[in-house]
Amino acid sequence: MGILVDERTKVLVQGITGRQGAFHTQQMLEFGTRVVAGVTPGRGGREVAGVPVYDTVEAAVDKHGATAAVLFVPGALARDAAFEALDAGLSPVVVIAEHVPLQDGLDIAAFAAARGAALIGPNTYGLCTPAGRAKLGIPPGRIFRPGRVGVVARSGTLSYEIVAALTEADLGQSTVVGVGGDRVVGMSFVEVLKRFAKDDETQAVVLVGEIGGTAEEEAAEFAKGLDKPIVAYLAGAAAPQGKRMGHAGAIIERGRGSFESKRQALEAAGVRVASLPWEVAPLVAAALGRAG
Amino acid sequence: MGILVDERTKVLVQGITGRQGAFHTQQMLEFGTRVVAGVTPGRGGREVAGVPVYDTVEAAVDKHGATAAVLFVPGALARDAAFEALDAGLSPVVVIAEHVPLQDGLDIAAFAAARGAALIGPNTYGLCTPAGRAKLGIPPGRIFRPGRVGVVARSGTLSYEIVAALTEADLGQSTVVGVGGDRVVGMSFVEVLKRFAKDDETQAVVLVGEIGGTAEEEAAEFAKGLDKPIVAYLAGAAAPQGKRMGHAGAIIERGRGSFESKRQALEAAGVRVASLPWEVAPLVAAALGRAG
Amino acid sequence: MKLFEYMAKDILRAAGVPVPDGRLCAGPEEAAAACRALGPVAVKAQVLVGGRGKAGGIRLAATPEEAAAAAAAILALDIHGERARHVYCEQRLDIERELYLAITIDPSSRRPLLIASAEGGIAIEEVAEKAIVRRAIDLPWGLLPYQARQVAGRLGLPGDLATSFADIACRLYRVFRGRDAELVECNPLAVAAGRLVAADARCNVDDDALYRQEDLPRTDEATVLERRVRALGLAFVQLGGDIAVMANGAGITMATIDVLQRCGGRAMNFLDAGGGAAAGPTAAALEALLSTNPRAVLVNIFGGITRCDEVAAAILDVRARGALTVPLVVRLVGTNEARGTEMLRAAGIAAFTSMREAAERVVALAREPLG
Amino acid sequence: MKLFEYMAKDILRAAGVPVPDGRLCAGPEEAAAACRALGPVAVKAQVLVGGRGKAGGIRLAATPEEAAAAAAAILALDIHGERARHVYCEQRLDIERELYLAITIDPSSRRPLLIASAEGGIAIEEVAEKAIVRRAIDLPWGLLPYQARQVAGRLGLPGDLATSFADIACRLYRVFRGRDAELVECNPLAVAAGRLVAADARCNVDDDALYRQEDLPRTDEATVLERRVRALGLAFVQLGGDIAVMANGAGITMATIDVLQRCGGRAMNFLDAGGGAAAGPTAAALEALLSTNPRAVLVNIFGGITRCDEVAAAILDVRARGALTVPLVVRLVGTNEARGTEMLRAAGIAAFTSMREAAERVVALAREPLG
Repeated sequence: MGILVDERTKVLVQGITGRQGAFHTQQMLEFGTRVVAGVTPGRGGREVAGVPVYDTVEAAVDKHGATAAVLFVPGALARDAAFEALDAGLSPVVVIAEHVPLQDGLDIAAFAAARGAALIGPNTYGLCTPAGRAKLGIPPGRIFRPGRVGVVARSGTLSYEIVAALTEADLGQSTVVGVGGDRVVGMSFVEVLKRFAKDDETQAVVLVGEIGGTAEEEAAEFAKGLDKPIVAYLAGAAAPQGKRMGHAGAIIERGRGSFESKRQALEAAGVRVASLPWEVAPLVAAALGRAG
Repeated sequence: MGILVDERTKVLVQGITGRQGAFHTQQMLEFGTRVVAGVTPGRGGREVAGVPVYDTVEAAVDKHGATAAVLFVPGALARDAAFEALDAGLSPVVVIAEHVPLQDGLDIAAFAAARGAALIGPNTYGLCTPAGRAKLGIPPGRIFRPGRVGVVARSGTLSYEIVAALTEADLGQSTVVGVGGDRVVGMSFVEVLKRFAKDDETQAVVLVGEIGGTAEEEAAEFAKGLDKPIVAYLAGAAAPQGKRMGHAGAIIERGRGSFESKRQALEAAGVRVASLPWEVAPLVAAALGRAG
Repeated sequence: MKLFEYMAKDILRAAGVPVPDGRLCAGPEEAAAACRALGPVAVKAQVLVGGRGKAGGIRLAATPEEAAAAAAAILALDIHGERARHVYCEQRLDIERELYLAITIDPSSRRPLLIASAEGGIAIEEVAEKAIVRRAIDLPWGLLPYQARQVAGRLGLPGDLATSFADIACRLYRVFRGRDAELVECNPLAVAAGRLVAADARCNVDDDALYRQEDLPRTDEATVLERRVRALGLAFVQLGGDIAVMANGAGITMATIDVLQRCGGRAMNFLDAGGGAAAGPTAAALEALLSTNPRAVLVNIFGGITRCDEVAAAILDVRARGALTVPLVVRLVGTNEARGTEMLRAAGIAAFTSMREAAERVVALAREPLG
Repeated sequence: MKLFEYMAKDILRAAGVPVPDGRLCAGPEEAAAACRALGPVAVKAQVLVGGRGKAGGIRLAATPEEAAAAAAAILALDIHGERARHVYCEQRLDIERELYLAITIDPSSRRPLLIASAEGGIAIEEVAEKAIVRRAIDLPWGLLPYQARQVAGRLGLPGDLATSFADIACRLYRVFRGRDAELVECNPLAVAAGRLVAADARCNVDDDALYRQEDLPRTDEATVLERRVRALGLAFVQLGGDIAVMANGAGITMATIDVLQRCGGRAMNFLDAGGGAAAGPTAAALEALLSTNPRAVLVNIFGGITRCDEVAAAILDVRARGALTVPLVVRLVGTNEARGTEMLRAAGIAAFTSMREAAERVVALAREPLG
């Protein structure tokens, strides 16, 4: 049922005693998420929203058998907190923070890969499997409804916009995943799509992309072999070009990365590309109608 | 037949164009070792003793299918050369150099462990399986004779002394391994003993140890469960105590490390401990007599 | 943060990478003095924008007089919208050959990436794919010398150049990691007098890591207005249209701009007010937007963390101060939506719930003849 | 290479580890000045040998006069055979509690090892095993902050001390790796005024890595003679007996010393002439040995790389220069054995092939009444 998280997921919140950590712990609990423990170094022994706080992940995992972590720590501390979660065997590990130094992002991704763990983020709103009442992160819980549409996106509020529109159109979601807005993130579109491909619950996928990078082009490559319908929305048709990374950026992208490159790649792979946000839900409905 | 190296071992010599590399390549070839290629960065295209030289291990392995490496590079360059060999999948990798910085030794050992490769050294004379005509390193070839005695030692010339005495007493060797004299070495006594334990050819083992560290005590622990006779010789009964590593050294060793600690541990494990070098061969002969 | 060439070269020099001898000069006299000290020089505009060579920002000078003239000419240039405040006078190289070498981040493999070519120079982006060597670098071990030698081998470099190339690559990698760089690039990495030397250098540093790079010099490409809005902690870029845009989130801001374009309008800026911005900064950002004289303003809020009542309060605050001199269209949904909408309605401002209707409305307002 | 306490503390201070304020003083006047500047001080002998406290090498001084007197007394002391050339005057700490913290190498696991105890101080080696926390550190990631926090948790340190302890541990680890240390040790790591401070510090640096630690200060524990022989590139330690020993290889040199003892003799030194030493250095080493007035000399060579004829040439060279004033016994086997033995025989020196016979012979010669 859905991917990555479900009703069995026991969530550890790192940075639980901070303002964001405490607020969203409350929100996650209200959604029904099984938040079993929190960690803030030096704050062990307290409680936040009824959740016990520990000094180390090790101690929290020992006591409560947490299986996944969501991190509400500032960007500068994300590397250490993520390593601690990964070393304790937690997966997925969801790094909400923005402004994580890129080199730290590389380190976290390398460590997660070595551990075989799913890393979500950094710079993500998190993920949610509505039917499992499992929300790890910051999206507003009211926008979700259980259903058959998988959603994978880079940016937050745009995802909420589209998920809310799906819900309004009676198109519930299997799992909604924000892969994160940084240049280096843990799971890519392709890796999330691979999981949706194997998930029986998911019957269609919405991909919310934007200009820059080549993740959408890579997703298009993968989509060619996928037998579930995908609807994409791409932001940035009218946006200015992002900052150039010298010649190296051009050599890596080799003409990819632009709105047109992404649109063409996706359409060539049979993906229906919406050019306005409100076109997504009708296209999904149509696709499911066809698929069903 | 023997352990780690045999007649199928295809040897790559790193640092082959140096004085030591060239001399010992000749010596290894004369012993019958299959030295298939050499590497010295910037010296590719030459030949040393008829062996073709390449700039990179990758190129040499591609062309000649080398399976093992022996490094004749100075201590300061050992880390890079060992990583190159390990990354190319070679095993064992034999690091002859002394004066390898300890932190580099730690790195090499960590990389070898991650690769699952056998690392011999640093600061070793190498190893030899006489029946396989496989000699990787610098010991004089004439002292070896094929046979049933496995030898594992820390220091070089003392090994030669004892191996030569075995040979003279008609006690040939299955494999002779110098694990290296540095504080951090790749394979320990225990790991070599494990291999000898599984080797049908090896019917008795000679362990040549010395004061300092706890490798002999750990070997004694392992020897308890071993059904092949072990004869040990320990050097340093009259030697001054080595340099102290602060309190930390004492906390690590906890009373182990001395001649007496090693002797007692080995004897308690049923190992016959020779107190003079020339007593080793007779003890081995007696043990084999008993075993046979 | 991009660094000026001379800053990048200072860093490379400190890391042991061969770079030509050079001096930073604020005017023609200093350039003449540099030429007297260094001999024939290249006089190079210090700008953060690319393509300065084609724009006339690099000139050769054999004498102090020529150097002075070159500096004066360059400092008067507009180089793709940027004006150099300094020139860098650098000993002239007799370049035999141009290579390319960079270390950057490969988002696809999530690893550092070494990119090299034996055919470098200004046409590097047109070099055939097969002439380019890419090597993803495994963390945490990083770029190891033998890997750099393998790359040198693939480039077909001869013995001594290969050794030097590998050494430089490892030093660049240390700069890349140690300086929190997003990019370290030498183009060309020149062969001069038989030796490799970084004839040009570029180093972009990760903004998010500047807190731990305290000893690095700072540069800033932003306009005055951009700086003013960014000082509020908000992401802001000026564009060319006439409708000021404020939304909460990078993706939805981009989408808002796209939607405006589809409706026949044109955004004046990209302003991501982020998630959870309080009334104070939101009001300040709105005032900054109004100071740019837009034809109309569109505020597009999908409140997740952001509370609609805070946004409404910010808008009312700006209007109370008399700063709301052009038509304003608000789209407001999400957390505390009812309360925010009610606050605006009480003040006579209609809030839309549909992004589409809000966009169509603001485009129509922007098209109306001025006051 | 061991560093003096003040050197170790300079390194820790530079790495951000809290250490008390202190001054290095060459004599009583400087000590008095330091006390005037710092207030009450601990005056500490700067020696490389351990156990200086029990030997009277640390004294407390409340006034400049007391500090001068303490310095004078300490500088006159013999501390386990070593004499301090400087004292280190350090602000006195009001120590509430003593912890122990070290990073060293664990040969068994081939990893760096963090060792810590909540019960530190001079009795650390007697602390119960269960009061000691060991944590092997995985390379290449190194000691990560959360791991240090786990250790702090196991030590039972309260909140703020735990955070500070973890921070210090990570800084020590960076010193350990970055300075090529074999050992970095704080004992005690003191709690004073509620904060952690390295009251004493030890840093041993890997001799084999000194080439890349050029900016580190140098120390030397060796005697003049040891320095002379080590300058030849040979390993040398002075012992207490009367038979000078030269062999080729550390193991065989140790074994030779053992054999001498079993035969009733006593070695005067440990001299490992290494593998492949040429005639020149071998002769120089032999001459250095002879300069120490042994009763007899034993040369024990099993030639692998070492060539017996080179050894013979060295011996004949020393004799030709008239330096061979005491009985010499040679054991010579291995590469070019026949030629070496023949060279010696031609000069009237009998070479043994049996180590046992050579040892018995040299012990007998050393027992003979002097000339």
